[in-house]
Amino acid sequence: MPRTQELHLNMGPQHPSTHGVFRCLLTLDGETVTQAENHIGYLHRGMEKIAEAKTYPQFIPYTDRIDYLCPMVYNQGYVETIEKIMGLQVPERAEYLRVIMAELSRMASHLLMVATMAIDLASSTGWMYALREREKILDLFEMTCGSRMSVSYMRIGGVSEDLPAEFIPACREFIQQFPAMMHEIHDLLSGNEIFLARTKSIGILPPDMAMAYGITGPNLRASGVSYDVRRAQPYSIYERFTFEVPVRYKGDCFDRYMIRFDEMEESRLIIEQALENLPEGEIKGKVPRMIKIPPGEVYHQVESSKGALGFFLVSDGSNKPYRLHIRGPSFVNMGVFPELIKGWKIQDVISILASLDPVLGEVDR
Amino acid sequence: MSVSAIVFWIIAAVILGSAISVVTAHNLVHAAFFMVLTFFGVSGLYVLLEADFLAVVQILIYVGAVAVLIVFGVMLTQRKEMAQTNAFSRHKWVAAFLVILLQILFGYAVTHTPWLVVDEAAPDTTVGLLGEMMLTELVIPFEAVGILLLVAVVGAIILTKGARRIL
Amino acid sequence: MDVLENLFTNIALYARNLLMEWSVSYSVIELVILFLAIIGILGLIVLDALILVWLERKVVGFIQERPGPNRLGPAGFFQTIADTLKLLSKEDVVPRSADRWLFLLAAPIVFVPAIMLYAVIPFGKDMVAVNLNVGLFYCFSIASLGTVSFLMAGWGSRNKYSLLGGMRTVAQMISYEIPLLLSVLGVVMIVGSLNLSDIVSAQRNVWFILIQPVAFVIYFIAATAELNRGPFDLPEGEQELVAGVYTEYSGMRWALFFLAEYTNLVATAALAVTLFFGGWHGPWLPSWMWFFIKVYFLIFIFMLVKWTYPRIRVDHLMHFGWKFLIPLSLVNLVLTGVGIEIYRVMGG
Amino acid sequence: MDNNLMSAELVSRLTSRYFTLNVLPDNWLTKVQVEENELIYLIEELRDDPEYNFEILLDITAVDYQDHYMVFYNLFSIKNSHQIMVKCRIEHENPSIITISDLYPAAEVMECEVYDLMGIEFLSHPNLRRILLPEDFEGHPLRKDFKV
Repeated sequence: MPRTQELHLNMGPQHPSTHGVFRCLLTLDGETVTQAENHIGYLHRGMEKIAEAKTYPQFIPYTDRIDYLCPMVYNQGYVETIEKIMGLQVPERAEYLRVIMAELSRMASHLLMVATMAIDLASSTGWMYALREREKILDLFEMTCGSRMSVSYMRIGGVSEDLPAEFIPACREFIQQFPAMMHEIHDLLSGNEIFLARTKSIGILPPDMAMAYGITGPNLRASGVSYDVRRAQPYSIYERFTFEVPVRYKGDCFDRYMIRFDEMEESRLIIEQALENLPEGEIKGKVPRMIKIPPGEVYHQVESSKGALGFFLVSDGSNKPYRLHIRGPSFVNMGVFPELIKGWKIQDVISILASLDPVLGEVDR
Repeated sequence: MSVSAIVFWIIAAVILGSAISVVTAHNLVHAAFFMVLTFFGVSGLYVLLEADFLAVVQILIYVGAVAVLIVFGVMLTQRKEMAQTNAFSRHKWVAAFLVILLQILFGYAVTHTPWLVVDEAAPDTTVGLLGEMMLTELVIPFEAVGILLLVAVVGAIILTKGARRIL
Repeated sequence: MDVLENLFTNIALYARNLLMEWSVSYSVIELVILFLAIIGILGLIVLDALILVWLERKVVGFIQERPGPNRLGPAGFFQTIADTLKLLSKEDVVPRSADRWLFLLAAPIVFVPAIMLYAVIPFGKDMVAVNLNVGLFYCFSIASLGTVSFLMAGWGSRNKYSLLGGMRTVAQMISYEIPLLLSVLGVVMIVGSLNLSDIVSAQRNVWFILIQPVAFVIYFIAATAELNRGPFDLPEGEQELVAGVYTEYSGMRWALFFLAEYTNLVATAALAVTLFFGGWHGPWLPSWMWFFIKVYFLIFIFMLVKWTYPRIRVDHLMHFGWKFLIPLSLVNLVLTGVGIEIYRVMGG
Repeated sequence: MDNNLMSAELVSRLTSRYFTLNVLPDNWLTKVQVEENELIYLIEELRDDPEYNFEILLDITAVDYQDHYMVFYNLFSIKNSHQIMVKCRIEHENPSIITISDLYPAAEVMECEVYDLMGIEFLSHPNLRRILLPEDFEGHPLRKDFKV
């Protein structure tokens, strides 16, 4: 019985659809994956070590660059960690601004996931449509803090800038036309026969396996487990908003793709409520000029667009962190990837990777 | 020498050269590509004979088939160095002897056959005539070939899938 | 009007007469005329490719709501020329471990069958370079030659992505050749000839797309697959296989592959027009103009399809070809035969 | 969900079974410290006991306190919306601890990261390797004695 030889294929680090510099060593039988091993670290910048050499406010710009697709949530997670251990009170308006920005950021990140999912299935038109919408969000960021991606918008005790006058009308307009645009992408992509064939029942992640591998965020919720940090351990002012935690049950690529749309819809509702109730007032609370934190440790979690984002801060009483650990959800989510792709074709590997939506800046930190 | 004679000698040289290369090329894949060239040359001969249908069939079937052959060659023998995948066997002298015998036989047959020379020009449209012949005069051989091919296809499927998984 | 209609045939006639005056022998005149036709076709191919690259970018831009090339010349029309110059001036890189001869030869060889296809296509009234009796059959057999050059490129690059791309090409092209051939057989049965000129003249009154709609759909799908165009562009498969067989190619050698792709695209569209859209038949305008209008319309549809759909998966592709297209085309064939018989009995 | 009540009940049950267990004060989550020899049993119980139900291992990390290392395990129960942090102290000389990757597969990559950056060896880990840094990298950068 003649057998074809197994082929070792290095997918990445220079590969069009590894979302950055990620390498996966595949063992192929024909085009079917029999073995896989992740190789990461090409983008390792030693963020945790850098933190030990920077004062607390100095580290804020670094948090943008960890998950550069969802920077506002990272800002928020970091400053809230410090506020939590210091017991700082944040002004109402700043809390609302943070929520608006974080949710916009989440939408931008999810739009990018939709876009990369489209381009990874070779539908460059879907990519263009989703990115066109993301541009509008980046325009809003630029309007507010002058930067599109590395925003560094939040400060310990508040935010850096108040909203410009044109922000609220622009944001309302964006929010209003958003459902129509979602519809456009659904028309183009989500109902397409080829798209369905390439995502439905592909790369099924059962809930048990998802939990065992520590998957969080939309990927976990697509497998039928309702866990959202905004609900489970409410932070900031999230308990004031009414929103659903969307859940889908099949755990395949299609569900992981669709749940992003559900979440964007919820984010849209949260922003709408926040704009409605946005109070006037200060945007920065009373913060000592030199931030020193009494010895202690704190673990703070927020919900990033990729999953549960944890900051673990150990302080020794000086103005620099003794140790700052960052739980990057993408890093943990990628742990399941080699298990998940076993038995699927190379082309499925691409759709599974796209549906997990890792960002390599966060995987490697 | 007429134009067609010149063309004939060129094509003949290409066929012979590439056919010899098929045997002598050390690399299996190269050998297969030389085979493509050989078949292509043969179709050129058919064109010269004004058998356009046959020429086209030659290209369509043989070139396509050889492509598949190469794929299997690569898949089954893939290794770092393909240099020695088409080596001579130990019995090359015996083979050479047999081939020379065969050539003598062929030569004898060609020179001693009373070839029937037909004056009439080749028919204009061969396809229609061929089709009619296949379904009237030659229907039994035609069907037999069909069954043979079917058996071959089924056999190939069983070979690749493994008999136990099908039965 | 007539001047335009007979523009190209008149040129040929004029050349013929000129040569006659110089008392050149008959067979040489035929050769010269054939040579002229080939030069004309080559010019056409290059011009077509220049226009098509530009057109494709503009169509994509239109679909994706962006302007596309718009810097060089009117509406960016000269962008392609600039790109060609850039590609020509690039270094021709050959990987050290590549199989040198196969690697270098693949790019020119992919181009040969693409050009050969044009020899038998009737571009207009009395405008066909070689009026071959088995024209249609010739087209398909020449098109199947493309497989070999893709395999040469895929294997010769000595790159795993290229190899996988080459394997996919072979599997895909051989599988889709069958429905392609079976789909046009219906037309052949109605006309009773493989000569493309005969097929065109048989459509004087009614286009075959009206009689053979299913065959056209099958032809369109299978031809897209044969062309390796999206959504069937698996051999290239940028997202999985980097660039498939093209991965190691650079500069003009890479451009040759694309030139061949566009050449094939035009040839396939031209064949579709010949088979299903009445060839050069059409009122008012010169016949060759009609022909190109139809061809470009079909190419536009090819482009719309490519830029709208995601890429199909390799096993779905095989399933679709073998389990759907081939049975469908067989059924179409049987129905066509029954239809012809009924037509005869009814006393047509 | 009242975290404190849940926490008190959980802590009292745990302290009765693990005599090295040490409850630490914390405003936000349940925090316990346990000796290395009881760690794996504690985590197994936290995972398997239907009333605790800590399905998710959020995080493993370590801190270099110069005279000793502390390894932190963060577990989360989705059912009870409850987080627990388990600390475990290990020696500074040849730091090593038992792996929990057979309880939580998620621990595999996390332990690799801690090993890579902090140099703590996880015993009987299936594939302990430098995950972020190059294979030939010398030293462990998150240790306090690492010279940048």
